[in-house]
Amino acid sequence: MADQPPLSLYVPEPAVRPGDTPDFSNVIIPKAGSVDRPPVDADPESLRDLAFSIIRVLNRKGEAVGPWAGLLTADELLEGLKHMMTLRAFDARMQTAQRQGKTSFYMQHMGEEAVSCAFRKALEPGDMNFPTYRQAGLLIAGGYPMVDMMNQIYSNEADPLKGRQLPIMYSSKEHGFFSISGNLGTQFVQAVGWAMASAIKNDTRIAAGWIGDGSTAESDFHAALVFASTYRAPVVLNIVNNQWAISTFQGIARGGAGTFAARGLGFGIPSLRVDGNDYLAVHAVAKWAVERARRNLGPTLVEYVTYRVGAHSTSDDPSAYRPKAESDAWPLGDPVLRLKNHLIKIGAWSDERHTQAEAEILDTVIAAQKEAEKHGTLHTGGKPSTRDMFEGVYEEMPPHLRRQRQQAGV
Amino acid sequence: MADQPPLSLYVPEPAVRPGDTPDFSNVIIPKAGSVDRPPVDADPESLRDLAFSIIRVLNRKGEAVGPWAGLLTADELLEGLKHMMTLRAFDARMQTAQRQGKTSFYMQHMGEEAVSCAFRKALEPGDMNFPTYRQAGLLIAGGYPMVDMMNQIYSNEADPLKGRQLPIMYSSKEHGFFSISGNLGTQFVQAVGWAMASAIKNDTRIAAGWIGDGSTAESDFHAALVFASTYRAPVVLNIVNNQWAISTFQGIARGGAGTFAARGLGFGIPSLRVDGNDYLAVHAVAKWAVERARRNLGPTLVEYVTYRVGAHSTSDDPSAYRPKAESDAWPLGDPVLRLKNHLIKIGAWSDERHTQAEAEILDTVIAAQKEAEKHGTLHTGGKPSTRDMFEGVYEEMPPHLRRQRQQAGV
Amino acid sequence: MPRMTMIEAIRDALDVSMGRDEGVVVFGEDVGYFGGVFRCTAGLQQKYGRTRCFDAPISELGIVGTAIGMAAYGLKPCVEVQFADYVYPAYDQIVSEAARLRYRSNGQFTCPMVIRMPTGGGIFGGQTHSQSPEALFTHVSGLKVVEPSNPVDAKGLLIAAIEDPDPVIFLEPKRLYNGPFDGHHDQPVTPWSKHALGEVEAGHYTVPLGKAAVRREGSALTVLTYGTMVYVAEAAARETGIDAEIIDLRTLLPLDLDTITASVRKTGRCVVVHEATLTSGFGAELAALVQQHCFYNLEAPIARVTGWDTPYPHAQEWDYFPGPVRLGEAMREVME
Amino acid sequence: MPRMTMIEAIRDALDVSMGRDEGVVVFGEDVGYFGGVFRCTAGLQQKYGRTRCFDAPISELGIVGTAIGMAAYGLKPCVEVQFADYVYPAYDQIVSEAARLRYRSNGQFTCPMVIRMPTGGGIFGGQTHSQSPEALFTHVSGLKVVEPSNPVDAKGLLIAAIEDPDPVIFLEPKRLYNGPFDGHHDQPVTPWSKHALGEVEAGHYTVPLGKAAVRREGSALTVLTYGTMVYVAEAAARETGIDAEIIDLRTLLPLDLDTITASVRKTGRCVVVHEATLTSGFGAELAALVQQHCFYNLEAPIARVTGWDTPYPHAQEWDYFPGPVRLGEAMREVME
Ligand SMILES: Cc1ncc(C[n+]2csc(CCOP(=O)(O)OP(=O)(O)O)c2C)c(N)n1
Ligand SMILES: Cc1ncc(C[n+]2csc(CCOP(=O)(O)OP(=O)(O)O)c2C)c(N)n1
Ligand SMILES: [Mg+2]
Ligand SMILES: [Mg+2]
Repeated sequence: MADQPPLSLYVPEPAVRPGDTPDFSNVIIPKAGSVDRPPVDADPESLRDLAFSIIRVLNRKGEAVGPWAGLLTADELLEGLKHMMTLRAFDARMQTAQRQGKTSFYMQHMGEEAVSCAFRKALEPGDMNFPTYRQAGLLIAGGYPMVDMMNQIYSNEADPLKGRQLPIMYSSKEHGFFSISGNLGTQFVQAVGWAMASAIKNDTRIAAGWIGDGSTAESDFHAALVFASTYRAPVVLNIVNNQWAISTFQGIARGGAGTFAARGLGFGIPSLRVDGNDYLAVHAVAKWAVERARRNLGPTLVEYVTYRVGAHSTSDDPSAYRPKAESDAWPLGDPVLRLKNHLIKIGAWSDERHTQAEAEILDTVIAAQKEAEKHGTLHTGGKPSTRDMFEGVYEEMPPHLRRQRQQAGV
Repeated sequence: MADQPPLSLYVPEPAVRPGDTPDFSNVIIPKAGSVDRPPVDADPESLRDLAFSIIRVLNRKGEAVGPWAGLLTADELLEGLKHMMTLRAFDARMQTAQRQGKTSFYMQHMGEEAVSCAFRKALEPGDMNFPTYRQAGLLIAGGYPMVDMMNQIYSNEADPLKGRQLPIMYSSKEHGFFSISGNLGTQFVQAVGWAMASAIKNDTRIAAGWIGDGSTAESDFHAALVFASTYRAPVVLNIVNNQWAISTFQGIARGGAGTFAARGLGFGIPSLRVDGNDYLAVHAVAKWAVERARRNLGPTLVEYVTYRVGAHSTSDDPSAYRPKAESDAWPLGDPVLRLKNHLIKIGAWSDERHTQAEAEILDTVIAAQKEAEKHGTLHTGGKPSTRDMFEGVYEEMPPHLRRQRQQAGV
Repeated sequence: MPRMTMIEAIRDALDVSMGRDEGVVVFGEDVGYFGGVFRCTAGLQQKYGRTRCFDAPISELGIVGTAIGMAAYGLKPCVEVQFADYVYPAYDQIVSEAARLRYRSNGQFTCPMVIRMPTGGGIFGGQTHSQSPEALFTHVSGLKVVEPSNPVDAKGLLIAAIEDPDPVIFLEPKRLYNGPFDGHHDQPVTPWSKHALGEVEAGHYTVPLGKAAVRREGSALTVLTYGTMVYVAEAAARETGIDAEIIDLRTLLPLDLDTITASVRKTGRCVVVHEATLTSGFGAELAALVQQHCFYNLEAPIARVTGWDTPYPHAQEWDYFPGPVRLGEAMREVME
Repeated sequence: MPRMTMIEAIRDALDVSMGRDEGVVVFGEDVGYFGGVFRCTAGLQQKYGRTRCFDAPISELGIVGTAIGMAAYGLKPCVEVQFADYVYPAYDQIVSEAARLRYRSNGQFTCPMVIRMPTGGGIFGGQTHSQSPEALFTHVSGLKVVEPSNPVDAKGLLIAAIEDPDPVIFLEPKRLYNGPFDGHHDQPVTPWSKHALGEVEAGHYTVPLGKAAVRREGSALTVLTYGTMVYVAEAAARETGIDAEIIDLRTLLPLDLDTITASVRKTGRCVVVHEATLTSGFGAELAALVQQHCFYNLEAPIARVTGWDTPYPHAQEWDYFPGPVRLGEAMREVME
């Protein structure tokens, strides 16, 4: 091999870094309304193109166009707008509460509100989500009380999880929201198992798994696809591609594939990409995938193309690894603004009503916050007990834990 | 959801089971010579069809046809035939030796000899294989002494691995054969790491990973594809699809995907399927993939379509889960016979010479076996020492192991 | 009473459980049509159908991960990992998920699940068919860890494990599948049909988790052990003539500390025996507990007789395996 | 001498190692451009280029699996797992592969590799940012396990670990990154710049693996500990007035048994302290060894002061954390 030029390692890098001008020219955005809407029982092979395009409904003029439009009434859209606005207001308050030392940690949804809020409305009672930490919209849109979310965030005496979990790692069986794990990816395959169980029991309920772009590299992602594909599990497998995994751009996880949705094709799983900042598109695609699952046609993989506008978490500062103005340049816009504009366009909404709604929502969030703070915040006021720490490791406390609890004097 | 028909779980089953008539009518076999041979630097997207077809060179008449033919001289082919015949004879002797109690365990290659024997000839000295337990052809075709293989199988005093490893878990750095792991899948991703290292060091050596159809379900397979795709590692990723994983047919691991090669497409990795029972086709595809790696064009995924004619191992009896005559019905024939017929067709071989070669090879194998047995077999004669058991856990033996060795009185 | 091997007893436990509770599902590699490489699930697919007993892809992560989802749904999955040596790909799902689900959701979601796996050596299986990883599970809060040593217990403990509301690691000493192997590898093993603990009650019964069994009463020293080593200990007691009290722990987590301390307080001497490697093995926990709770009764240091701190070798299997000779020597030393 | 935090000392160790040996490569999640979520690798990509320090996909399995391949090739990868709580997906690669490669290939292939990971609690990180999984590695033959407690050791041990010919698990007590936290969470922590062990030699030096350090000489009892608990022990000694000898183990595997036994033979009393859960924690191994080797010197049972056998809670962090009060009580009891 003496005449062989040497090898070299390729390490992908984003097009721009702090100091550079944001550049999304490589992101190809098809026109709203331009992607077909095939029947849910179409041959997966025939759906291949859907993994490489982006399904969009709202165009630049705020109109809902194309075959994926027309599923929601103005009232339903208004409700969706309010859910997103609520989530945003909630995020802002909790982010501040964390800065004020009322809790240890927070993660916000800025820019991604449409994904979880719109998806939730495609589900039926009894269906189960296996969410990551960035889908609180499932709870907001699912009617879970905000004050309970805050109690959890504050780890206070009313925390439904007794102070055991990191803030925002909510859990509500009743609201179809599986206990969040801090370990990335693990729940993607559990969603498949839950869905298999529903099929084994000849139930009608379906499951939805959630994962981030970066986390698709984890092993659980593969196991989920293998099992979902083999047993045709009634599950919707959602990838939220918000372009970043902490400081790591999506090119590292995606490698040479054109898209994350493409991963599903190697398993014969119908795989769709959708504009994650378009409430109508998210909802329409979710409906389609949920119907496939419900009709026992098997799993669907959905990639939501969106952008993480805020920091990864309260422990992170993105200006260290990406241009400050990058989020402004993001070509799919802001989900709240886009839905607002659409509602104005169809005459169901106005700037004034929006401002008023904003104020009302803020009041509701503040009221919930006051209520929650009565029960304490992380370092002050009511807190879960030391006994709570020892309970619930097992259904029945075994002798060694009883001894330890005694030793702790509680 | 009251009006919703219930879900049900789909569990894939092979078309036939013991007692049924073997049926491979669902296996679509393209004509030899019918699949294109694109340039190695072709756009991966343009290679998509190669993941769903089967590259074949030898046709039913024993002719080498099409764009993948013509790479090997008659002498080289003859050498390949002898490698395969040697592996087959070796297998038969060792299988019998296990039955005679000379060792604890054996695994044979019957029907799959072409895959590892032909692949080996596409490599250069210094390249590294990360094999499974069913690629001993890499050693035979790579010139590793048969007697050393047998010493390892017998765990005798001359065992290069000092009795520490299960039979057939060979290791030879010099022959580009990485230490086999009994844990499925683990080495697929290590091959990628080795290849990345070669690229980091601006070396010219490449790596080859090996995995079975069933084992593609393991997490390591996914990690390998993610890393290989992201860093464009100079590695050939080989899937040996021999239709079975112990008692489990390939439909369980493959799920709804058309082929195993299709898995690679979701990563933008060129993915080819090849007739694994066709020495010429295997070699040609291996050459192509190795050249891609060597030219720093990145990874290639190759699926070898073959059939495991024998039992999974000496611990297994396949008549419990598949029709006895299934292997006779396998439409891609026998690799030894096919190459033999080709060599006869081109006038480089004859039935007589074949019979004579068979006898010579048997003699060589028997001679090696006699030589090996001088050093002992598992339960009789020379054996590795108890000291060998304590050595090599670390480069330098730490105090606690020294204490234990003393305690053991050695 | 029917006589059963340990394999038959395990199969019977699965059969009884599947028959009583439609929520019990059984899957794993080669577990469905074929009935498992050790035949523990043979016949179950035929009897209960393909959606209750089926083959899984070769992904221990996927097997355990989907089982967790099923358990959270309300089923009672009992999955097989083909050899304990292959459990590691599922380790994250077990440690981070199964073990923590009840706690972190404050009981909203639970994980009633059993993971069965053949464990231990003595079959010339080399380093990937011989491991005893129990200590990697006893360190994990939220798990229960069970290891039977005979057909009667295997059936009763497995039914109890399946009915338990929490995740259970169920280790089956494969060297005992067909008879009570005592470490004398050059001698034939009595089949279970000739052993009292091979007489297995038909139908449903349980052996409670968390309770040890005294296999041999004695006054000279206490042997704490489980699985295959129970018979090695019996042989060593027989051969040394030392009047050992042999305790078969059966459940390692939660541990039956009362039975242990009562015995050591009586005998004043203790030997801990397992096949797993020494350092940070479960024997360390046993020794730590015994010295803590019986300090003033102990007349000699607690000895540990275990596999060496090396991978499980192939050719040197019997040098590695802590057999009756090695154990006997340790017992004699502790008696001095 | 330069004063460094533990983060700076670790970064310096990587810098020195990369500068001396071109084979040293560093990668992991967020490790490249950004320099790691704890900033331990900041500046290394800029200095050594993208092929020697780079971001990895979020796959601990892939990070460790590729590192094993690189080590077998001849490089010396030093990879980061973002939190020790996230090591489990890589557990199979570590246990079945890295730890066994030299042995099973009879030295043909080796695995000189370091896996760094922040460990321990005290930062309100909840159950997935607080774990101390060291005992899950000390049970694995073929691994070395290291945990420094200060900048001087962190640098010297990390360089030694990178130069070691075998795989090393390198646990970094994250609560010590910025100062010697002693468990008094309501009081400010002294920064490393004000601590003697924050004075870190420039350039290359090593602290040998397998050697403990006596942090405080004493005659009344021996405290065996490592990581954050070293300072908790110092505080407890100060506050109880008990003349404790405090041993900072630094390397858990292989263990410096000589230093341990010498001390316990002198003091006759022993307390073992760690943050990990009690059952099958590394403290069990320490207690088992001490009672075995120092039985006739012991005047009281060895006590273990550890995290409770529950997942690491969020709100109850300080009830869980074995602080100086709890340790002080145990020390008093052992002195009785
Ligand atoms: C197993 C595991 N590894 C690493 C981490 C640390 N971590 C937390 S979030 C994160 C990035 C996840 O990125 P992505 O999946 O894209 O989700 P996003 O935060 O963008 O929603 C990382 C690496 C973790 N929580 N779990
Ligand atoms: C991690 C792991 N799980 C399970 C096994 C047990 N096992 C050994 S071979 C095998 C089947 C492998 O099938 P395949 O990958 O198709 O390879 P083949 O034997 O057909 O060559 C199984 C399940 C193992 N060795 N390692
Ligand atoms: Mg992301
Ligand atoms: Mg196979």
